[in-house]
Amino acid sequence: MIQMFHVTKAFGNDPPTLMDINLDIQKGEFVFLTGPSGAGKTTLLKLVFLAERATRGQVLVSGRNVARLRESGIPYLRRNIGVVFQDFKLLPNRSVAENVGFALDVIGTPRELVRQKALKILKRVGLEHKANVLPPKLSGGEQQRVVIARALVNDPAILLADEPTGNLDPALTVEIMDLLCDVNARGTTVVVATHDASLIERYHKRTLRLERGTLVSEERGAKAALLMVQG
Amino acid sequence: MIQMFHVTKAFGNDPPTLMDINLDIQKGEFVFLTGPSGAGKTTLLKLVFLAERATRGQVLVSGRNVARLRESGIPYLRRNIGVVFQDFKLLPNRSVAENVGFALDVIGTPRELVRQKALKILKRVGLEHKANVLPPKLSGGEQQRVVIARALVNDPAILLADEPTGNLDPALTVEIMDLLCDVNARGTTVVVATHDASLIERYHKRTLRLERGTLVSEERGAKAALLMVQG
Amino acid sequence: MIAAKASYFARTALGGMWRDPFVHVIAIASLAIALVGFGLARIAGAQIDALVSALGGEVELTVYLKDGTPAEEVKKLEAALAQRTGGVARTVSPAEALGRLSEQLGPQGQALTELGANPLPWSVEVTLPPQLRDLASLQALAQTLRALTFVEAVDYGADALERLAALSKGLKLASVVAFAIVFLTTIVVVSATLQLAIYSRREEIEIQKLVGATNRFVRAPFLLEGMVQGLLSAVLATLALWALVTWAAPRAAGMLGFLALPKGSQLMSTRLMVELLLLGLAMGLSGSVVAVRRFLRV
Amino acid sequence: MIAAKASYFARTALGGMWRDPFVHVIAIASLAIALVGFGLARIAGAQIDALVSALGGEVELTVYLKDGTPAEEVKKLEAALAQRTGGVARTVSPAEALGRLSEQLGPQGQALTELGANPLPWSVEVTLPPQLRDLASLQALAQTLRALTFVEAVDYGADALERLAALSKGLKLASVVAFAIVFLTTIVVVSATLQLAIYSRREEIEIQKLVGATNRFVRAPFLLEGMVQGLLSAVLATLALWALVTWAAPRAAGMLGFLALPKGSQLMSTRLMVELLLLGLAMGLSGSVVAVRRFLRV
Ligand SMILES: Nc1ncnc2c1ncn2[C@@H]1O[C@H](COP(=O)(O)OP(=O)(O)OP(=O)(O)O)[C@@H](O)[C@H]1O
Ligand SMILES: Nc1ncnc2c1ncn2[C@@H]1O[C@H](COP(=O)(O)OP(=O)(O)OP(=O)(O)O)[C@@H](O)[C@H]1O
Ligand SMILES: [Mg+2]
Ligand SMILES: [Mg+2]
Repeated sequence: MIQMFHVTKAFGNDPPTLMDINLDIQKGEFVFLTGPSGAGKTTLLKLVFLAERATRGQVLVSGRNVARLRESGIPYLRRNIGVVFQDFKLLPNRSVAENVGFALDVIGTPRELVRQKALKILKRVGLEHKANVLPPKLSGGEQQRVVIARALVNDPAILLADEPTGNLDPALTVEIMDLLCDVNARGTTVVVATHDASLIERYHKRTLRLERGTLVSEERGAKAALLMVQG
Repeated sequence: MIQMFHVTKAFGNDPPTLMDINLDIQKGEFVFLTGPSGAGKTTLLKLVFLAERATRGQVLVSGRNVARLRESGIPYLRRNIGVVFQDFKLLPNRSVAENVGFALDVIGTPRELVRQKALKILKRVGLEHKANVLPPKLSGGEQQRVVIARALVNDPAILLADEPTGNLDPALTVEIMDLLCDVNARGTTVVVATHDASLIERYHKRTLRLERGTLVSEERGAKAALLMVQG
Repeated sequence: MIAAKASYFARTALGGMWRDPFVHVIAIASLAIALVGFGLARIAGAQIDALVSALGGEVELTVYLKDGTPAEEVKKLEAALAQRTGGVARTVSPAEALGRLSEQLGPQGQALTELGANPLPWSVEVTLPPQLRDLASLQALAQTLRALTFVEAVDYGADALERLAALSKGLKLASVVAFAIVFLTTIVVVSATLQLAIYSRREEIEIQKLVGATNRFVRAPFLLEGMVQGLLSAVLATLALWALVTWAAPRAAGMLGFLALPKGSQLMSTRLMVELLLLGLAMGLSGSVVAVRRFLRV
Repeated sequence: MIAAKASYFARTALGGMWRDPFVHVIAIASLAIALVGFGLARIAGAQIDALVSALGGEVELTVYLKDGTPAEEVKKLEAALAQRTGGVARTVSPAEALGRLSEQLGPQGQALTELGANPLPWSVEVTLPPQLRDLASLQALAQTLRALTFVEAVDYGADALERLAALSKGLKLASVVAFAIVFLTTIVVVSATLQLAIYSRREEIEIQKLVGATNRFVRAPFLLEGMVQGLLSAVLATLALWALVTWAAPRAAGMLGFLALPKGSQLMSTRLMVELLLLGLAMGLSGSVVAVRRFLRV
């Protein structure tokens, strides 16, 4: 589903943020992406939905080489990818339900259906009672769950979640992770960037570890978690 | 240093976010504030630096009742309080050093001294090499450390840190917590709102637990952490 | 799906104006100012035209006849002149001419009526039709008339006519220059304001694009907003112009009575309103097109 | 600490303009437009004044004397009139008057010179000084003169004078109205643009206040910015006016030659420049004051 061959990404003349990345994530897989702050996790995810373009190398999404995708093709790529942004990116002057429905409006879904689907997914993240509130009036964790709801609302083929539980308490973290596993079980390819060693230990999934722009290890569960804490 | 007596905070006609809060945090203390998402942690901190005003009850900071403080007195209160905002609040078009120096500019510190102090504190959070970069070009964890640096740059009497390690990897989390402890050891009263049970367990400090707007328990270390995970 | 999108665009455009009225009020205000400027220039232009042709209406050609021209020849000439020029010809007898002159001269003139013999000749006055009111045709006409048998002299106030032509040209030029200045500068301000309005929503555009919106999808509500702004400002401008004209016209007429200005209501033609509407739409739309293009590269 | 703050304000203000030139360019442009409008209105006003007093310079009073007034009485009257009005008096003989009249009448006039006797009386023409050029003083003066022994009639072109006064009043009013419209609307746009400029920086204001800035501290750089904007736009407006006047004046003079316009360079007085500068400063400053006040409640 997501493949990278010798991918390098450099911003301006700085030393490259990502160097010679090779990876292959299968359709329907659930993968953790970890590594210290500034290692390049967010940048790697951005290459997949073309918020950034690779400086060198090939990025294949669903078998298509997105490095060659024209500007006008980007929207259609993005419609198949749900993204939980690390910095949320919620519109402060639209209600929670409208923010969640945004991804559906874009593909021309009728209004009632948009609201219906938005409310359904908000219920799954435990926020149906906040549907008509503006985001600045939500707590940090509530905002984070709105972003997760928005990423899931149009049943994307790929879900990229960047630090989706950074503002959630342990109980909610488990709930949200269970939701992501559930979505994954129904066929969505899921990539979760996280710092949380306990998640990696508990869910025992394939874990890619980035360090200063290169993939340094690939383990599962406790072993991966141990590497993190030692890191 | 921070005292609350029967404090209630309600937004509009919603059910109160905080109800009948009573607490007393001594000068030089280090306190964790925990509780599920939406419990009211951020709101409680906001009452201290008057980003919100209590609906009922008394809030005393350094012995002064801030509930009665006039609008024009607020800036002087805030200069003694460093705040790590959960949503960062960095200016996207000012360099990291300028963002950090902001709190010093405000009190009329000469330019060279501002830059000098900003660089010194940036070094302590491991970001001296990013001093001249704009915040949108930083990773999530880097931005979070900039906010911590800004909160600490003018040696505040009180430090309120709202989820200061949500975007940091375990190694950096330890570094930053050690920094906060160090600041605390030099006399600053520190309040850290967090979801991270491992922090609470490891640092063994007094831990206030909020649930749906009320303080439900006050424990330390492992016991408090256990309550969280059960939560 | 198309219906859903159209409804979404309409809701977004109106919602955007409702949610953030501030920037839209500014955009509408500056558009309306540009349109009022345009309307004033149009009205002033029309007034200058009317004034010039009214003054031109006084252009007369006087043919002085030789002493002793027979009365029937005078009549013939009158008829011939009327036919030839397509204007109105009128014979003035020496007595009438002397009466006018003495009246014109005031105190000095009294002396004239005391003269024994009337020294003034017969003459024919021709009020010329519009197409002959320019200097060139007048000169040509005078040339031919001078060659006629009984004609002593031909007079057509060349001086006054030249001045009038110069004045009209000057006024037209001044109004064109003033209009061009007002228009260009307001176009700059309007497009800048619209850009600022969109600039203040660049976050929204960025997020739309991140969740898979095409450029066209992002653009549509802004263009719709631009059109709505254009329409609203045209309505505003029409009202403002109407108020201005209703208030100012009678006052101006009172002051400059001798220029015979039309009534206020006549100044605001339906045609002008339609022009304002179309111009408003075009400016609103093109302003948004330019502005959106600048901020769509996210 | 005060020096540090002042330096911080200066850096912030200039830095803000440098970092986000877009909104500032708009603010400066609209301020400059308002100032150009002001300058044009001032120049036009001065021109109207000059025109009116130039035309007023032609205001003459003619005293017609009775037939048979002795020559020494005529001389005496001339001297008395000159002294009394403070103007210039000049005696016109019947012969001179007839010559002028025949010249004035053109072809018709030739007949007059063929008359045996000159029917015109002696007269004294008085060119009046500015303070006597209004209708009321003229009427009073004529009244007293009419009572004198040898005076037959007094003429002072009441009609022309009334028209002139009406025209000047009308032009003044029109220029005041036009100026008021331009000025008010641009004031609205300018203050709105400045508000928009600050609106786009409300995040910055919020953060400043959260880290302990007083309202005054937040406000200072914006006020400084407003002043710098005002100054820059005044300079721009002066240049634009200068270019306009240099370009337009000779063309207007060519077209309206008979009105004798002054040269372009004379139109831009130092005083006008100072006025533009002060007005720009005041508008920039007050615009920011209003705008900052609106967005300081964070
Ligand atoms: N637009 C940009 N321009 C310049 N440098 C950038 C840009 N975006 C990211 N970087 C740099 O690239 C490095 C990796 O950033 P990235 O956001 O991928 O890290 P991350 O692994 O997501 O870290 P975190 O866990 O803190 O979110 C950082 O040092 C950052 O400063
Ligand atoms: N300005 C506001 N207007 C209305 N409701 C608000 C406002 N601010 C906060 N709330 C509500 O108050 C409740 C508590 O919010 P608060 O931000 O204090 O939670 P928190 O404990 O910090 O949660 P988290 O861990 O998710 O950050 C939330 O349900 C939130 O929706
Ligand atoms: Mg990241
Ligand atoms: Mg919070």
